[in-house]
Amino acid sequence: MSEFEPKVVAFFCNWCTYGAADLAGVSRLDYPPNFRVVRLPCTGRLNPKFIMEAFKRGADGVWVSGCHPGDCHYIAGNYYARRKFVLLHTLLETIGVDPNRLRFSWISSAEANKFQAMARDVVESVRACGPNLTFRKAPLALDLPEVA
Amino acid sequence: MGALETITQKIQDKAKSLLESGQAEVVIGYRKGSTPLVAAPYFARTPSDCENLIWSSFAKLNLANYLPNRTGKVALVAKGCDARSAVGQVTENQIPRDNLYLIGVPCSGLVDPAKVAAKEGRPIQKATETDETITVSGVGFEVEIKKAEVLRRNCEVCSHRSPTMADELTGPEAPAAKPDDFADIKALLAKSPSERLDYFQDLIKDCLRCYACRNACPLCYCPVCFVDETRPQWLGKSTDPMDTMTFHLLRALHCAGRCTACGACETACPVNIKVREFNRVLDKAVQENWSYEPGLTWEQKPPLTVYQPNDPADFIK
Amino acid sequence: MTLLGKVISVNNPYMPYPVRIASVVVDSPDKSLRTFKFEFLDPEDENRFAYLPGQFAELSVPGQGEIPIGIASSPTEKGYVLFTVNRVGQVSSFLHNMKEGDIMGVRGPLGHPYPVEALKGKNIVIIASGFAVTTLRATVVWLLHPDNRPNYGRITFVYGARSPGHLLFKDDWEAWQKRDDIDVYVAIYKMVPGWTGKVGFVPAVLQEICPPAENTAAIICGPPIAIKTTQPVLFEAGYKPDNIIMSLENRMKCGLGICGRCNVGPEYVCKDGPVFTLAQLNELPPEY
Amino acid sequence: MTEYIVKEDALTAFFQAIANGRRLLAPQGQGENCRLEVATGPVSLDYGNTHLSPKATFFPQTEKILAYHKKADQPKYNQYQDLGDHAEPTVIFGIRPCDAKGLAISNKVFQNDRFTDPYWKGKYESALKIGLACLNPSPQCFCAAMGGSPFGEMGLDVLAYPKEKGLGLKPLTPAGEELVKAASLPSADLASEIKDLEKKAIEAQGPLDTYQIINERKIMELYKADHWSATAEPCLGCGVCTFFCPTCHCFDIQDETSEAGGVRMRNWDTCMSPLFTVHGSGHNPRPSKTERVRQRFMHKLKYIPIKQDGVRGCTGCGRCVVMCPANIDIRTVAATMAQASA
Repeated sequence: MSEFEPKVVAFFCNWCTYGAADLAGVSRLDYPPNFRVVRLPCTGRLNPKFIMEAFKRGADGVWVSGCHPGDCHYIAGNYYARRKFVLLHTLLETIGVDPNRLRFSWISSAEANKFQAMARDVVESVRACGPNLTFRKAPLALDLPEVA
Repeated sequence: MGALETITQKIQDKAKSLLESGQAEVVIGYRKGSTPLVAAPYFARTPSDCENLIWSSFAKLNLANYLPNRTGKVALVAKGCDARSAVGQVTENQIPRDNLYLIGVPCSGLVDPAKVAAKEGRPIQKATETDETITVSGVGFEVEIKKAEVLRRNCEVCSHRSPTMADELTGPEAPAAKPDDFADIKALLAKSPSERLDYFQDLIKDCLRCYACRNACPLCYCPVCFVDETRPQWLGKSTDPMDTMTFHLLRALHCAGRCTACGACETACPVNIKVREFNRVLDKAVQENWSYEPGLTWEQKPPLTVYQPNDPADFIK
Repeated sequence: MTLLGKVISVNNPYMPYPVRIASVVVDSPDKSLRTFKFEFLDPEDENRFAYLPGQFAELSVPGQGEIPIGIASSPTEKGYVLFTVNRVGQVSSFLHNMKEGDIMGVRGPLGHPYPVEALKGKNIVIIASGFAVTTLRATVVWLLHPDNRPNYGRITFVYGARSPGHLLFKDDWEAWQKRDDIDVYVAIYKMVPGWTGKVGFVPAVLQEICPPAENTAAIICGPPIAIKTTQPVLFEAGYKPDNIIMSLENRMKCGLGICGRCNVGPEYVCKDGPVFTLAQLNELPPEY
Repeated sequence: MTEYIVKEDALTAFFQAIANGRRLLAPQGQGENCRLEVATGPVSLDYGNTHLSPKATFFPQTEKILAYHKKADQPKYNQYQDLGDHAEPTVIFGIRPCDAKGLAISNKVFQNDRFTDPYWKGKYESALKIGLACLNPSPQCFCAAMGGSPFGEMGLDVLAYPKEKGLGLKPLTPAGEELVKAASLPSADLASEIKDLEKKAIEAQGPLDTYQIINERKIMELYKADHWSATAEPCLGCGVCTFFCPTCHCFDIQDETSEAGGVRMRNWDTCMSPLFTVHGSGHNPRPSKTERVRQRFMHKLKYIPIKQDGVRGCTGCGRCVVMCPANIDIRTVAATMAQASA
């Protein structure tokens, strides 16, 4: 049996973490390929339903990353987002979602090294959690006659 | 005359004078229900309608639910939590302050019919009440029950039983109850994540996804609710447990920092799910992080519409 | 494996007939209309899918859902069925991106056809607005078939659309214009250079040419506003409500008179309609 | 047909005999929690009514009906295949007469003049239904006013009633007769006792006689009446009434997909939701709750009677009366419909 490779859905702000990922790439800083990036104009755009949708569809982890407080391209988007994250984080943790499956971070477009370290850390924490079997929509049983 | 009758009388008098003077086109209050242990929403439009208005400890819906999208001047019979919801709707621009008159009712807690049914067991044909007790009767029995023993969960703990911003109070301030200390949520947090997940999954296992909790909620006035969105469709329409969980989580998040613990959602739930459990997790977080309680002044801003540069968020790396 | 009970292989009205998209034609300049030609994978299914003009079917796109669409072909045209689909929602948008050769489903026929049997011996005036022409195109093709044409009196076809590009089935009505057993009036709403036909909204055109009401039935299909504005013209010409025949549309799912959303009063548009006379509709709530 | 008696000590044997290897559904649990479920514990004989109506047994809230393979190398790729009716031989004991009538009304919709719904038919027709008559109607009960009876027989194979801690049984159909005979029970003539008990139970419900007037009034007269916006004003639009109603049968059909393929399922739906009728164009024939509330009551009290020979679409089970968070009481609405002017 092959080793479990976690799938992480990453929501990155266009103006910082997305740039950091780029910079890490051009700087040849290698990081694990386990996440699929959804680019947001700002972490303020993150609707909690995106995160639920990711988990529902079987993501093993979710990573949200944006600009450092004070550095928002739209002045205050990440301040508002931060309050949302507090609630989201509290709610999911309280109802029993392993906190290691959900990561929030601030990474500026210059912090390629932080990005690399964070990416490795996110993937390893999610890997330690194992596959997400309980907080997802069960795969659809077709109940059709077996494929010949 | 007991406090209940006095309040009823004052509501009727005030409603009549508001309608007669044109200060309100409609008074939204309660009438006697058609079944025991129920007081139903009632819309009084003429002075003679006002004699149907009552106050009762069965008045469990939150009438602020009827305010959004309403035009014209309206008076609302509101207990503490309802009044705070109405204030919230004014601050969220759902109704102009000038169109709203709050007839505030000091509330001493409402009765939970499920608790009464559990206590009594036999089918109840009739229920009457005094200030401290209710009397339920059926075929061959009549039992008196102390209200204090059958209060709704959210009424046992209540931070503002008397409306804070009422235009008029129909009685003396109600004696304070102890505020919610979230002891059970804290106890829950001591358990393992998988035990907690089991707890919350079990909590909603009977959910029919009828959305009565949403529809009874005065905070839920979105023109199109996320459960009804189709492109993309965020929620499947089947009774899949994860879809159901998603609904409850997102509903709670939408209400965070705005919920006044009125309990209308739990009252409306036909399968007795403690849906407020999700809200309470967030109520606790809102209070701990931003020391915020909704609906206390006309000016305050909901916590998710403001920020402080130094807001706590240690978990963000 | 779960317990399945009986598998319903025969006469399951929920089961679409598998079809292959034989061709897709873009019908309007804004590409919002496409006409799909389907061939049944099992030729026997074509016989099972026995229909008459005015009936509809559920186009069943795997994974997307179903949409009820009027059948634009006539049963006298063998080997295929035609549907013109307006791009509106999830299913129709997906369908618009499907290609020749793709496999999907067609479920039906559903609803009642235009009462072609009861109209025998009568004159018929057919009034179409916009892309609602589809089932009326089917009706005209059916009526003009040599087996059927002798059973009817004078046939008039009035059809209007926004612009020449929005007029569907051009080959058909151009051919009909050359015949002497049908009067064809095709109009656009606003003059454009090069147009030689009539100009004006359908009610105005109808007013000009409306055949006498005696022994004549009118079949109208179009958007609500066109239906509404056409009726006074017919009344003026002496048509009675039970000789004005219309086809309704409502949101539908099952198409079988069960799932409940297309009710207009006690009637299900899917099962009891979609064809109603104005006399019937006058007794029903206007919930369509 | 004669009637039969089950003595208290013979109850267990009776339930075994009627099940006879089939699935036995019977009331389990007490009070508000009473449900019609696979009988694993003692069968309750003394309960008001089950919390939910028994319709889910024949018409589950979510039911997969068709499925298809999505990958081109799989058999019948992109072609829907049937998933079966999920029917199994079943004996149901303890349906209240109001609910059995509700099922019979739904049955005429699922098996209408043009189409037969095979998923309903399979389950409905593979179940033998033993009703349990009501001796003491609950406060919300009004079956008699709706043309039914606490001892109503519509839609049942056998009618049972509590008798000296045991049961009295009245077979109503040949299948019911056969079922009861298999239990080899002592027979008795219970006709007059049933008549007396029925009379008593009906009297306990109190009078309600506005429904004849509704039958006599025309659709548009009732429809255009001026009370509907006031009637609907307290409505929250939640649809609890429809979920609990034994005759509400509306559903939505949805496809859900995975990597390998997709499933077509049907789910309960409710006419109280604005989405229920909205067209693709955005036009909604029933745009506000006034139209939707009117639709529900007109459907129950006028439209279904027109389609089903005067049988009313409300069976008087009272669930909506109790469950409606805003206390919109169909008894009051019916009275208003009978009186209101256009």
